[in-house]
Amino acid sequence: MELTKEQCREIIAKRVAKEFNEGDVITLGIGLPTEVANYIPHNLHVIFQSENGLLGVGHRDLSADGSSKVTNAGGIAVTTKPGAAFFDSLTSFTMIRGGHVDATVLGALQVDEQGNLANWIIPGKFVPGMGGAMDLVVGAKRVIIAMEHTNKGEPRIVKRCTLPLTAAGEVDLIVTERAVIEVTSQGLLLKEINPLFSLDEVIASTGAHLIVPDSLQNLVA
Amino acid sequence: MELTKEQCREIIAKRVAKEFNEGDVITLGIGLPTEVANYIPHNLHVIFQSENGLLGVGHRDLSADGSSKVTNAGGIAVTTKPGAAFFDSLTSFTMIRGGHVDATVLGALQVDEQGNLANWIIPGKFVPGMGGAMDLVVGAKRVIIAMEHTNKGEPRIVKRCTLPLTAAGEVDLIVTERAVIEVTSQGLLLKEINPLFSLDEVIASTGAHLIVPDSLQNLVA
Amino acid sequence: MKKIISLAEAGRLITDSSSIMVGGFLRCGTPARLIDEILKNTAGNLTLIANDTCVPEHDRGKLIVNKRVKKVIAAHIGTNPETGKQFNAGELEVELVPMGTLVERIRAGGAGLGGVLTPTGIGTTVAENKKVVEIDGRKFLFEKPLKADFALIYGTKADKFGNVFLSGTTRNFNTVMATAAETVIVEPEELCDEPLHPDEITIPGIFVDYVAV
Amino acid sequence: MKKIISLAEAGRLITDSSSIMVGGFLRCGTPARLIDEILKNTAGNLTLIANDTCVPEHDRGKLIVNKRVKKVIAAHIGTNPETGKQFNAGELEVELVPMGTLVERIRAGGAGLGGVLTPTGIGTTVAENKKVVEIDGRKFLFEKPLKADFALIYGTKADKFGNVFLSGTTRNFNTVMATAAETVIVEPEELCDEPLHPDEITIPGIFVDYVAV
Repeated sequence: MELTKEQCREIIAKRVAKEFNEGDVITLGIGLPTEVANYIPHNLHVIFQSENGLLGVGHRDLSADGSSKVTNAGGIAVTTKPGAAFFDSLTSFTMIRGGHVDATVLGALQVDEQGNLANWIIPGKFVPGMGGAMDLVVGAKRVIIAMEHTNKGEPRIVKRCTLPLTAAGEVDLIVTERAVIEVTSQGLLLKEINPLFSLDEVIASTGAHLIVPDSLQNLVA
Repeated sequence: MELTKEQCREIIAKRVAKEFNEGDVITLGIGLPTEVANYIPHNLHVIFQSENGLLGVGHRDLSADGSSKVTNAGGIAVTTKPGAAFFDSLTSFTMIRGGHVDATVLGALQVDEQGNLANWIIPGKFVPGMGGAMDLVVGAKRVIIAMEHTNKGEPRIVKRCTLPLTAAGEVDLIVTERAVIEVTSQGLLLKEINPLFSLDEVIASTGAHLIVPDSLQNLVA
Repeated sequence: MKKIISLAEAGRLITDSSSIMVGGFLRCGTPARLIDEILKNTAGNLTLIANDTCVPEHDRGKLIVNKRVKKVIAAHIGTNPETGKQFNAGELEVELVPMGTLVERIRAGGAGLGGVLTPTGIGTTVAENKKVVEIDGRKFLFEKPLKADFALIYGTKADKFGNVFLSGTTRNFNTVMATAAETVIVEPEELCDEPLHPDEITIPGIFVDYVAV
Repeated sequence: MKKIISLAEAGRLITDSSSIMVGGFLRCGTPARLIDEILKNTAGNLTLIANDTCVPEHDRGKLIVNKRVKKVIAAHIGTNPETGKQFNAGELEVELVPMGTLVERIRAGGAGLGGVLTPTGIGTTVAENKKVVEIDGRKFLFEKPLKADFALIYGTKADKFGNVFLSGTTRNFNTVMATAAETVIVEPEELCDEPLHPDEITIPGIFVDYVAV
């Protein structure tokens, strides 16, 4: 089964959007994770935290110009939801590092069996900086990785990360277009599988051992 | 020469009030140091910081009741000066510990030749707590001790403090009703003497060695 | 939306042997009605973390007078003679902490930091049995983070999202304590129907669990 | 009263080899006109401490493009390709710091603390050559305080006492940088004749040396 990049992203974002509880405070990374916000069920109230100092991120503010005083962490002008709050970077990382953010969704280059995450350095390529990602992964109560299952066929879920780590042992859940995998103390537990793929295909495209339970659910995006 | 307690306090407070520069930020301890505010020259603009979260303390607010939302560190309702700011205890001690307060004036039980200060525990007596004094003494750019020269004839300026310290080596200046003494790396330098007292009287009532310079000024309250 | 509960319900949340942080500097900016609710119930053996133990007649001062507290962590207890009396009688444990260290320890607890490195207390009895670290030729004391089961927070205004505005010198320890407890309860003077303006918020609602009215 | 100076005068204060903290998160809440003034003069070999190096066309991004900076300490440099280019060419030193660690290091500098004990960076290259401390069974990284010669601060409003109000997400690093530099210069969008209300002040004037208009 071949899915386009867009199809993959949509499946992943939609599936991640089901992971939250009423009232959760969530910080989304840039790129694919940002798209999760588009699929939150309408009857679920979650609060998006932006590390630059905003709780209650709304949607993109198309009326604003480059000098907007209300932006998200990507520098994009945004609206605010009722109940929003502004604060400084110090308070923002008190929230993030102090365990006051319920979940963060981040992309990854590699994730391994121990919940190690590598998402900030590709050796030999320009390193843009970790931004707030290292704090988010360490501090958020739940770390969800949203990424395509492979990088041009190369497994991203591996036995042991070979790329420089963003944080050690902090990942809780991995959501790809093929599967939902939980990081447990026993290893990687396969929870859901996209019926477009066979179990063999998922296992073959994963570079780490997967614990396959008897009751494997369908990944419903 | 015998001065009443009130006369001593007035001399000390008046003399300390001359120690400041235009724009200085000053935190006053409770008791005698508080009286310094009454003698600041009218053409000098200084800003009083109150450790409970107020910059720009005015005078006692006689119109307020016990539920006032603007108090000083003694819990007394106060007015604010133009340009005043409110802040939390965290910011208050960022100011104090971070060296943003130009001077603090505190009382003392003992001060010694090394600039050690003891002002929070009398052994055998009830210990009320150090409050913000330890932070103030460590953090303020200049620590001025305002106290009566002796405690019922017993020297308060000593070779080495015998009472538990509030901070080690932080005192810059000692102002009493008898003298103004600077703490230097060489020891205690007598700068001014109240003409109501002889040099011998000052030396006799001091429990530490005083360096007496040729040019001894009069203490003018 | 935060759970809006009654003061009575809030008071019942505090159970025996809880640790409670209580905002306020003497009588200014302190959740007095929440304390009264605690006193209506039986919770005792409390650990009280506060700037001071106020005066015997008011708010957290009454917790001392009514012997609900087994341990006090504070910067100053001099305004409540009952605290000293119970301490001298061996009925009450008292840990005195320099004010700036107290607020940093609470912040470290709330901000996920491992502790505080402060110059305050070096060369004094406060440093006894604590680790002293030399950094670039200057000595600093290592002080541990502080957290609590509950933080009882005063608010001048609050909204239904748990956002709080604090006026005047009522901010004091309220802002930092709101970050450092398992359950944070705000007692606002006024609960606003409309959300507070995002620019005027002193404590973002993310830190608050209950608004008690 | 704080010294009210012109932007041009403020720009001339920044001399060769100064370290400067610049507030702002990308283009939001950044003192752009102050940067332009620096560019009118010759000051170079600067150490730039900021959240990011913005984009090449705007404010601190232009300092990079114009090769005024010898070292950058930041959490992110990806939005300004020129930063990476000069780094790769060996013309620019870059120290990447996790954002939460950067803000805490600056705060430690401003608050007189000896450093930061953070769990962030443990097990990563960020921890290389740094001290790891185990506290109650968990590992923390010791990170040093950061101070600078100058802090260039954006203000939405300021008054003559140096008090600053920041609107929206413009607060970011401005508040904490204002505490950690030898000389703090605020560039307000609006200088108010009347003092700001004490309740609406984001940065108390005590931290500010100059208001540049």
